Amino acid sequence: MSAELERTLEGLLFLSSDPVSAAALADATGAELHEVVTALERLREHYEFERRGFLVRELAGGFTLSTHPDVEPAARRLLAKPRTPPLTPAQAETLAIVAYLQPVSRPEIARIRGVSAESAAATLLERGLIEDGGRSQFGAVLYRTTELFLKLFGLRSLDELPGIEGFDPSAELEQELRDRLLRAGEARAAVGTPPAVTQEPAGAPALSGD
Amino acid sequence: MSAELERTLEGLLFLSSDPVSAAALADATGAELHEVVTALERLREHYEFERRGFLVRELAGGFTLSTHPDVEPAARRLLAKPRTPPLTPAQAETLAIVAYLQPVSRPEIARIRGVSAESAAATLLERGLIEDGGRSQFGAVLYRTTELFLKLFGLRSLDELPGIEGFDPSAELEQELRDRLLRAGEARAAVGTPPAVTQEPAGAPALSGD
Amino acid sequence: MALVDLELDLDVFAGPFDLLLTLILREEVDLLEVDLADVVITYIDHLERRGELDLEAATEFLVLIAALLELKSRLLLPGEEIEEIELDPGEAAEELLARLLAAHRYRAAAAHLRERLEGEQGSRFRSAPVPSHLRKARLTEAHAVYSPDALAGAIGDLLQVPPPVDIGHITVAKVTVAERLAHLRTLLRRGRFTFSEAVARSDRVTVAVTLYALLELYKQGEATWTQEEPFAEITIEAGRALGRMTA
Repeated sequence: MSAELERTLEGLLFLSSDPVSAAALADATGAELHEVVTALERLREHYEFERRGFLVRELAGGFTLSTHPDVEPAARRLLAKPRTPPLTPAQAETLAIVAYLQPVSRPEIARIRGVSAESAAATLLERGLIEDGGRSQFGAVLYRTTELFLKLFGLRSLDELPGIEGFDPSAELEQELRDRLLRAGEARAAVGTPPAVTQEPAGAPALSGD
Repeated sequence: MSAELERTLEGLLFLSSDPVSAAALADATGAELHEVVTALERLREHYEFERRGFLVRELAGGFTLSTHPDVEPAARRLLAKPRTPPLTPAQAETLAIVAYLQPVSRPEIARIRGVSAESAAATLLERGLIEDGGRSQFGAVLYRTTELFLKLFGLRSLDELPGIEGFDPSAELEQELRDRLLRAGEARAAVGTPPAVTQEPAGAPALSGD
Repeated sequence: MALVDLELDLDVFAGPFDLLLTLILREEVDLLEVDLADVVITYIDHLERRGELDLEAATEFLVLIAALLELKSRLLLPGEEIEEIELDPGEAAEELLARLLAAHRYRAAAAHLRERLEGEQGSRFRSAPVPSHLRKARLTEAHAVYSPDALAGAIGDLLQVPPPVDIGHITVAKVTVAERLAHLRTLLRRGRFTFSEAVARSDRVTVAVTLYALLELYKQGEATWTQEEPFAEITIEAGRALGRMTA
């Protein structure tokens, strides 16, 4: 019976993505609370002594199964392939704004684009191209690009970002770029037109370097 | 080393929500394909002999873990829902036609069933059992089954479905249908004689017009 | 079999459904003359009277009636092709039979799938998301797949200030309040007039400016107006001020 309970608990923890309380496990299995606690302890020992790939962990909300840290390198190789589908225009714009103006807040990105940047920013965060880089004085999350961003764009550092056509980078560089982008964004928002999408981004001549 | 591999595979299958091919497992673990296959087999035996709560399953072209059926009653109490709601007859028929004739269009399904397949197909799509698989030459959406279908129906691949000819009606039934179509009426029509034109009681046929 | 019990009373035929089928297949009844909708209605009444649904019979009926409808629609197709489409009775019967067999076949396959699904009820899969620290791509595996020029291009587009909205297609009001004031004063000198007369054949802008001019005259006391009810005609005549002036 107790081996049976251990087995059932193992199955239940396998199915639950969130921690499950011992009381809920007792309810589901029809066992007493102390039997559940004992069986979970035996399960933990079993995984440990038999060097299985799982761990029983007790967290805030209850018990959960997780993989043993030894499995993680292989797990990363299996699951953490960089996801690099082509960027949508919205993602490219958002990423470009973060890259050139970082750190920059989401409201600012939205102002420059003239439309919400929410879903594009979420995707970029999830793919690890941008990250949370602190808070603005008004409490908005500030974004910056990541090391992965540099690697995926073949850049050694942010200094290698190409110059922008029609923009003189020698001037009061960043603040001016920011102001000009905001003015253009507000003008777009007033007119209600989306920004033009460059047909061939690769064709834009780089002006930096000098 | 081989126990180590078993342990890593166990962890990888635990983490992946979709079946993983042996080749991908070999890539992630740095082991040879045959080592992976052997280790998976040992893992399967281990779960079986030790009466663990999981099973190693080969489904939808890869390997995955599922719970042992003995866990199901407790799982149902804990998760408060059956694994997958059963299919209605209309959904099951539509799914069978898609499974065997894929890719197949909705009008074709309707033609076979004699009734519209719209709502059944919509439900199957929503449940992820079938998906849009391109367009027919007349522009109708073509359906095909999904990996989830294979997974939930316990199939390694579509090849595991029994041949459709196995579902042919028996020779007797076919003969009976043929008789009913071609001759059943004749008995009533007093075989060979032209149908009566005057209406008679007791269901004798009456043919008006020509 | 319940279909045998289905008694029809149509314009061209009265009798059981299966006999109708036989006669159609023997070309003794012209399918084009049969009102299939009537057959369906009779069938539904029949079901209601029985109060229960025989699934087997219902499926068979649906498959047959759908096949008959399709045959009939093919016969109804206009044009020279009609010769080619004409079915000989043997073929039509084979086609109906094939339909019935297919329906049986997939119904049996459906039963098999339902059993299979039932048999799998005991095994559940884990559907938890992968912990985020295991999902993050490792830097060593990353290599350049994107072009930095795309970023410069995107910023370049964002820097462009859109051209001002082109309102050239909108007719610019050429009418001024002064012009309309003069127009109204001319009319007032002739006596009473209606607002419609004042703006006859005018565009919307002119109407609006005229109304504005009228309000201006009212404020000055040069004009007064009456209106029986909202949206009714407005009658305008000289006001006290103008009266005094002319008096």
